[in-house]
Amino acid sequence: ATACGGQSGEGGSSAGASTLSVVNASGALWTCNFNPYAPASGQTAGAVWEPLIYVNTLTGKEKPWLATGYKWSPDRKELTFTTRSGVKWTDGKPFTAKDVAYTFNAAKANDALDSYALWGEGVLDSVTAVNDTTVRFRFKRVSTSSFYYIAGQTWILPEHVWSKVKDPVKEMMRKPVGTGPYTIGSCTPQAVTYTKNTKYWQKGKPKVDKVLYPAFVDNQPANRYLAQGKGDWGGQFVPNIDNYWVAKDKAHRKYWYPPSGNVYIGINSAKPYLGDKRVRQALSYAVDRDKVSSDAMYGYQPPANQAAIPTPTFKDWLDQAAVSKYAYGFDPAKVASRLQAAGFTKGPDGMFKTPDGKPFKLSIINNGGFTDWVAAVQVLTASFKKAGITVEALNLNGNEYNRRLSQGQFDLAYMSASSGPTPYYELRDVLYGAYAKPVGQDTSRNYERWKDDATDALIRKYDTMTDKQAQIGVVKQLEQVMLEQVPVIPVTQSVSWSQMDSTRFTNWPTKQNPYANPAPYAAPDWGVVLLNLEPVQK
Amino acid sequence: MRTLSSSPDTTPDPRQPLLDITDLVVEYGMHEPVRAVDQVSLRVRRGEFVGIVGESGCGKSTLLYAVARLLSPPARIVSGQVDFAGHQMVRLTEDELRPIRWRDYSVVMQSAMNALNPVLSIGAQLRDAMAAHERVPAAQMRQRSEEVLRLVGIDPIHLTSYPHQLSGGMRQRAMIAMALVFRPDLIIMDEPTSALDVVAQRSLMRRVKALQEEFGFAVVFVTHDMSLVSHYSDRLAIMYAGQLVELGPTREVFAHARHPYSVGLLGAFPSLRGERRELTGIPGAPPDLRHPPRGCRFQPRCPKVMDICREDPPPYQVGATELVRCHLYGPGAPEHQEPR
Amino acid sequence: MPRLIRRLEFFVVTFWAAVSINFLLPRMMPGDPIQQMMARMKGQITGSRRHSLEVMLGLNTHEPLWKQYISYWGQVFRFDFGSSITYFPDSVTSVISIAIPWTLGLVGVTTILAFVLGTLLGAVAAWRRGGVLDSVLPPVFIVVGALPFFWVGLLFLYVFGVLLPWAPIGFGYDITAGQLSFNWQTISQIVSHALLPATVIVLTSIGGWILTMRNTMIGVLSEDYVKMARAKGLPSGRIMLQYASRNAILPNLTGFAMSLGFVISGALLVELVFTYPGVGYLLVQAVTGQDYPLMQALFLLITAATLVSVLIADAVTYVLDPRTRGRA
Amino acid sequence: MSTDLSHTSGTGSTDDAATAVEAAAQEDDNRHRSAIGQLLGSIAHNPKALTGAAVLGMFVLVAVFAPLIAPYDPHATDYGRGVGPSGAHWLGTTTYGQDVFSQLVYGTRQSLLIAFLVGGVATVVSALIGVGAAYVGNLVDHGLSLLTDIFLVIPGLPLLIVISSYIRGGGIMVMVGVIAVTSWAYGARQFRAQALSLRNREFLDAARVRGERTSYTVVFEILPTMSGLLVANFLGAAVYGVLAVAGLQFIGLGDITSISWGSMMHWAENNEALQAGTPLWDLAPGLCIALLGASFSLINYAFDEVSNPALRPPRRRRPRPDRKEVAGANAVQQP
Amino acid sequence: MTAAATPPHPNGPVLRATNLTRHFRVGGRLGRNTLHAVDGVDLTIGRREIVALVGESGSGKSTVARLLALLHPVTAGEIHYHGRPVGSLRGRRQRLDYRRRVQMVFQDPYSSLSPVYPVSHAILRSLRLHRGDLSATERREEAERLLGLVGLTPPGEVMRKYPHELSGGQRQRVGFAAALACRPEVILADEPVSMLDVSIRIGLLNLMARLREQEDVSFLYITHDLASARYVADRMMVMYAGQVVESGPAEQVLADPRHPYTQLLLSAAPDPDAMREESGPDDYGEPPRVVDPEEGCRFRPRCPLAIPVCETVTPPLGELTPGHSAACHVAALHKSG
Ligand SMILES: Nc1ncnc2c1ncn2[C@@H]1O[C@H](COP(=O)(O)OP(=O)(O)OP(=O)(O)O)[C@@H](O)[C@H]1O
Ligand SMILES: Nc1ncnc2c1ncn2[C@@H]1O[C@H](COP(=O)(O)OP(=O)(O)OP(=O)(O)O)[C@@H](O)[C@H]1O
Ligand SMILES: [Mg+2]
Ligand SMILES: [Mg+2]
Ligand code: NI
Repeated sequence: ATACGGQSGEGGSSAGASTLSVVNASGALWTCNFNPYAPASGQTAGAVWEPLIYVNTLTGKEKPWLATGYKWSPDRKELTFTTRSGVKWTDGKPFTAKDVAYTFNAAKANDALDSYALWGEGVLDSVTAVNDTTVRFRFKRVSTSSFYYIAGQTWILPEHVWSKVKDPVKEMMRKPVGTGPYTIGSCTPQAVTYTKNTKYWQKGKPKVDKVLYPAFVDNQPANRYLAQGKGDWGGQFVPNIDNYWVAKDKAHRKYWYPPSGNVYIGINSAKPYLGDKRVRQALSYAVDRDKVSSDAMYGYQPPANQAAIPTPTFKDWLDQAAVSKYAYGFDPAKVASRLQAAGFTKGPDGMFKTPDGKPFKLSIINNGGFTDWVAAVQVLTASFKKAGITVEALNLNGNEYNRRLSQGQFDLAYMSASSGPTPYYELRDVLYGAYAKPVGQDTSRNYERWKDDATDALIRKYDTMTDKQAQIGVVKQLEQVMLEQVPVIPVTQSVSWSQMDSTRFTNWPTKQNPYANPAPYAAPDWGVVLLNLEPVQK
Repeated sequence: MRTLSSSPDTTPDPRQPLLDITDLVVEYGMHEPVRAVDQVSLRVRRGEFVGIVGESGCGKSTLLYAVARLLSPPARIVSGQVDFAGHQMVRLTEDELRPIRWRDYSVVMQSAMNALNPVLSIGAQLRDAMAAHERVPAAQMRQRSEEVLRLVGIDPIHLTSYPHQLSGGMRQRAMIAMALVFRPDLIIMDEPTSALDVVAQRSLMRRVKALQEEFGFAVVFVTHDMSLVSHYSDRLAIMYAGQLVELGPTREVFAHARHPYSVGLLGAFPSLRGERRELTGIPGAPPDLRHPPRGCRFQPRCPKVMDICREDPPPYQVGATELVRCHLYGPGAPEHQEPR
Repeated sequence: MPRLIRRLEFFVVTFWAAVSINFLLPRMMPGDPIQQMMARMKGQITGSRRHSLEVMLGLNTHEPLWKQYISYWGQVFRFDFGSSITYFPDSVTSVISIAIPWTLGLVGVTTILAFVLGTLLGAVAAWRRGGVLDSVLPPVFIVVGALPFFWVGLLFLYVFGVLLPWAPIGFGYDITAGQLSFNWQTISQIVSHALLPATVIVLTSIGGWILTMRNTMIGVLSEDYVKMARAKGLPSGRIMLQYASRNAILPNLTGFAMSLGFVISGALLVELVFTYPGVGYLLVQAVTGQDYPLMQALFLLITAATLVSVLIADAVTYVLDPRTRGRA
Repeated sequence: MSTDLSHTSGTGSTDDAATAVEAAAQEDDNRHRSAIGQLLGSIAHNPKALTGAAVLGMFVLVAVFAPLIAPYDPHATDYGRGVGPSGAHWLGTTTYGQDVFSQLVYGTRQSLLIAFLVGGVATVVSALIGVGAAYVGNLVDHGLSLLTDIFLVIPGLPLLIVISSYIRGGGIMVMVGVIAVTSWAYGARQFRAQALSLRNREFLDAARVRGERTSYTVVFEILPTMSGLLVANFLGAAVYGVLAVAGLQFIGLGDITSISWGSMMHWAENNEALQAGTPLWDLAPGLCIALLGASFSLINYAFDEVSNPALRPPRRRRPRPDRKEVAGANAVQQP
Repeated sequence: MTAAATPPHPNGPVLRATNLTRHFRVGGRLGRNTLHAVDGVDLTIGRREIVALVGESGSGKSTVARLLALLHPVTAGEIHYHGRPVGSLRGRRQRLDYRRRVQMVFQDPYSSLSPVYPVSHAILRSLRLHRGDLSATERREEAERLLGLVGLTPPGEVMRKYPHELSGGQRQRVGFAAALACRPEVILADEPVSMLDVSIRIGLLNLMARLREQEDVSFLYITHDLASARYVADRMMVMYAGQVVESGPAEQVLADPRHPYTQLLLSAAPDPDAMREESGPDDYGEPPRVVDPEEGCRFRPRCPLAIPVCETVTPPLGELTPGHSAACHVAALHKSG
């Protein structure tokens, strides 16, 4: 590997110490504030702060972390964690269950810290440390899906430090005290270095001594940096990556973009004709998902299925038979049959007219700031046009896009949703009627305002279950809703971006060994990855 | 070192010309050049006051700047010689010129407002002239500056003044003071008074004349105001369209102008005191120097034009004390009537 | 002295206008920063987090505009612009104060360099009219001046940073070195990182100064006082400096002052292209991140800097040009 | 005038254009044409202007005949992804499968449109405000001058960025408006200064004494004398417009789905065109912007040269056929 | 032809101004200094009369002409045209009529012609505005005639030239021709010959005299050149610092100047007929104070004859001999004494 020979000696780090550089367009300079509540904190979760349980979003597998185990009460209204003993905060104080209880109760006292609305939406009732190693969560209502947020996405903070902080929101935390494998070495707005926590509770780990995490506001400089072989671990869209990056060192440079969610066309069913499921189905048949994926995304984001199940990540959850039956894919004939059934007619120019004889015209709002989305929508409108539907692309400024999206002021909207360790999280985000607000009022989920009692019942049912097979059954029923009702049209799958160079570090997560989400911006996964990496011995 | 305070170290031979201009030709531009000075020959003796008059645009300033070697492109000296106190001015390089500039001859420009650097004080401008030529202690420079300002009637307070703080007349006098910092042999003055009021004009001229008589420098003085020069100059040169058409002692020229142009010029002067009589001007307009008329340049306007005038340029004719460029006085001229 | 009063009036009114525009502009724009933030975080923030963020950023209070305006003035006088939204909870003042040295160092130095070099070259070109310099510089810099400088930046970056990796391809210093400290090594690193963007800025902006200086200088050289200086037999160096250049520079001073004031925002695109952590970079971020407080403070800073530079230029002109003094 | 910004104006080209026009024409011997005609005539003799005009003319032709020149539909994505230059695709294709050359050709339209619109709008606004201030005088002058000075001091580019990020997708007209709003001030100052200098010119008084109406005086006496400034302003604003729009589109503001040079560069940059095998996608539009900008600047500069002969490069002396030097026939005799 | 003095206003004055005053505010909006350009000037121009207005540079001569041409509003005072106050002119027609009858030749020929039009522009516009009966060709012919009249030949060619192609003197004559175009009754000629070569200057002066004889045109002839004023004018007014200090028949004023400023002026005027005359006081002609002037004679600081009363009382213009007045305490004393 000659292409990356120049980088190893850089930086004057002490002999033998291994430094890993992360190249990720984080979008802002670092503030050197490592307060985990601050929206612009450095990347701390996973490296400095840790969760109770590591939940792998790609496999759904759980791994004991700061908790060695947990137990649901039979009525699912009580959850008890056993915390790990022998774990020390980096200032030497021991970690106990009290820290866990403190962390959750702080969010109860302060709305601003309640990141997952666990208190705000009436999920949790109380959190108490039973003893030094046991902490008990009492629920107001059953919500098994909250487990992911409680165990996997809440970073446990040291009570002895945070209880002295006056306003946790405004605290500028330069030297955070955590349990994680790393502490903050140095920080400037342009780069943060993480150094190894030598007293980390997982003995012998981490093996990477130092992590350099520069701040890239934009993809281009990050790509350039990566291309020069200065980075070991990339985390953004790299155009033409095979040519641009991999080709220069095929042996070491690998990328893996596991799908974790979908990018959708939201359909505002409040608009004329769009309330008709035949029209929505027609729209879905008019989407050339393959072309969007290949032309706008270099194929990096694979085409989605109408069931909205990212594959292969969640292939167990997919009702393949149902998907095949509907056979959503670019199919002008089906578009025509569905639309004609709904009373539409085809004009002499090949474009459809509404039942009252007017041209059928829609617009699609899009965030003009996302280059890949703009490209995708360009392909989309062309594909709609081919199928006989006029769709005008509105590439709006980010704010305007967000405003229209959250207030439901659109015909179609190109949009994404947030995902979790099972497809349920995303389906709920998109379909749950409780999130739907009347047009004109803000919402941050279910933008297309799908409201269907049967769907809502399914979503609630899942939330009471802990058995995976039962859950799959519910999700398959939700898939049926997607396929038949087409509330939204999944276009491409969204992926985690990750480029990995094994010249200096090996044991990266791979398709075969998906021990964590490989994206350097995924938390806490990136910490898990760092713990698994092995420096190459020189 | 020749300064005002030191006595003259040489007694120049008064008959030896100080400045000897021979057949000087100056043109502006490359294609279709304007021949602004054409075959001008002129001698100036030490201590002499020579006036040059002529209409606006006839080449007076160009002649002066050519002599002082201050022309800048597109003007250039095409041919001719200028001998100044033994220096062949036309051939000297800038570096060779520098030492004699200002020490041996100085120049008073047409417009003092523009000729004084607006951002330097009068004192600074006097000083840098001195510093350029000799090493003088600051105190002595200051003393000399005050001295020359007093000579021209300006309060030395104004050493620290900037040009815009002085009135037009004061600026002109400051220029003259500057020209006197060394005691040059020759001062070239280009319409130093034309921007001034008649009252100020007269005072200034008187002062110049007095200084000249005191220090004995020669003055070449350009104006288009005939009456001004009539009072102060020893000899008078009249220019027309780039050429010297008549040269002679001032009184002589005023009394017996020979060249028809000079005659016309003098005839067009209403008098302030004499009897009121109707005057006639010279019809026509000065020629375009880019396309001068054939033959004599004055020929299209000349009341006494002859055939030969339309063909041949007239020679520079010789009289006892005067020179005239006119066929009327040429050797092969038809019998010409002596004017008056 | 009426002149002074007029200047004061200008400064006060301009400052007021700038503050008011700063206040109004972001408020006239629809949209909301949290969604921007959520978008930037690539879905790391779930929808349910929205409320907590609103509370955190204090965006859930809705005062009437005039009240906001008044308290905004209070902030301006206290130099307290609150917390940045992008960099919450870091204060705007601290975010900006970190960026400013980089910009001042890069853009400030290059602006001055471009002015000094350009003015010198322009003066020399005019002085040696028709010489090699004079026939080569103007046409070359007319063309160079019209080049889109982000494009030049990209090309430079590609050629000197990527093809022949002579120069670093981003950042203000060698980030692998960790914390910045004051020693020769760090300084030389900083200089080497600034070299490429600096070259681009100087190249694309020097032309303007060369051309204006050359043109004014040519005008000045035909003035009688320059001729007079020659007549006085002054050495040419002195004529060029004391007589020609000094007078020719005067009309360019205000322009220079304004460009100095714009230093802070001026090389925005260059900073962006070169990932240079200066104020311009920050501004683009503030704009795209809908970071009102940061945007406002930056705007104000830029305007104030311009005003102050103009004030200084006024003072310098006052010193250099006696004509501006004498008049009552 | 209220502030001294205007007393020390930035460039040497802010000369009183009227005198400049005079001076220009003085040089030229074309007697019987109007001053503007003469100006155009002299520009035709200026190599810089000729170069600029030729380049500009070429772009105008390309823009007008874009559909004839461009071999393909610039939007179509059917030509192979990231293909290098070939006979079929002179400049290759983009990674989206579009023909780069066709995009370049169509992109000319927007850039030229912007150049001319920005030039026009900014010049009209500048002239209106500048001349208005000077002609009406007094309080109006004071107010407008202050406004001008404020706009001069308020940073234009950042303002432009803020506004255009807000109106993203608002189309090219909005862009033109915004650029004009942020760029009129400098011109207005020049117009005002010139109009003020005209106030002291007696030909306006002469027109009044003749009995002309005010409207006639403004339109037929004042404005024509400013033709030089009008043109210079137009050209300057046009260059600024082209560069500003390109810059904004480059950083992704403005309408990046339209076919233009700026958006081409934006897409090229986002797809790492330089290093991912399609460098012409990035280089060609940049070069075109540079060429167009340079052509405007060249014309502008040449215009300066023509209207101010002092700025012209001195011609080398041509050896002339030996003209018969009139023999200095007569020696000067000692009087 | 002899420019014999014609009796002053045979049929009453054409133009009469009383207490003509014009102040300019200088020094900015807050400065509020007042420049007294013209202060209380009384003036009459009779039919077929040439009145010379002489005086120092900046003494307000041009301002007087501009006031009469209605280019500046008056600060105080009144202008009567054939007995009718011009303030009572109403509507465009009446104003246009005044414009036709009272024309002005501007002082600066470099700025008084529009650089973008051929020099015929002003003449043709004037003909178009005031002599609507003429056809386009007639207008051209008339313009050519006028240019010929002022000695610009060949007129056909001169017409097509642009101002920059003409010399200052030529431009001055174009301005003169433009003023003649509408056949005015009065021409306010502001230094119309200052840039002319001596030889051509006299031609234009002769033209003025001829116009007066043949077409009954009156002139206000503003000049610095006392000799030319004497040559052509009937009456002469001498201005100093915004005020008329002496006025009377031209010949008489020059022969017997009563005001010390007139005397100074006269003594300074160069006269080739009187070579090397070295009399008169030395005076550099420092400009008088016209910004916020104080009470008292404005010439006082330069006056060789000043007496204490000059410090405090502004001398009125008093008649010394019939038709000849001067504003001087000393002169008045002499008269009475
Ligand atoms: N830079 C130039 N380029 C071309 N022609 C010029 C230039 N300068 C002067 N001339 C011409 O040269 C001739 C002589 O000019 P010069 O300035 O010497 O006249 P002058 O007698 O000094 O006039 P004035 O009394 O107005 O000062 C004029 O016809 C003028 O048009
Ligand atoms: N528009 C104006 N604004 C301010 N001051 C003015 C204006 N016009 C004239 N002045 C002042 O009024 C005074 C008289 O000026 P005016 O032009 O009438 O003098 P003049 O006698 O014609 O002088 P000259 O002989 O130089 O033409 C001068 O001090 C002048 O500066
Ligand atoms: Mg001259
Ligand atoms: Mg006047
Ligand atoms: Ni002002």
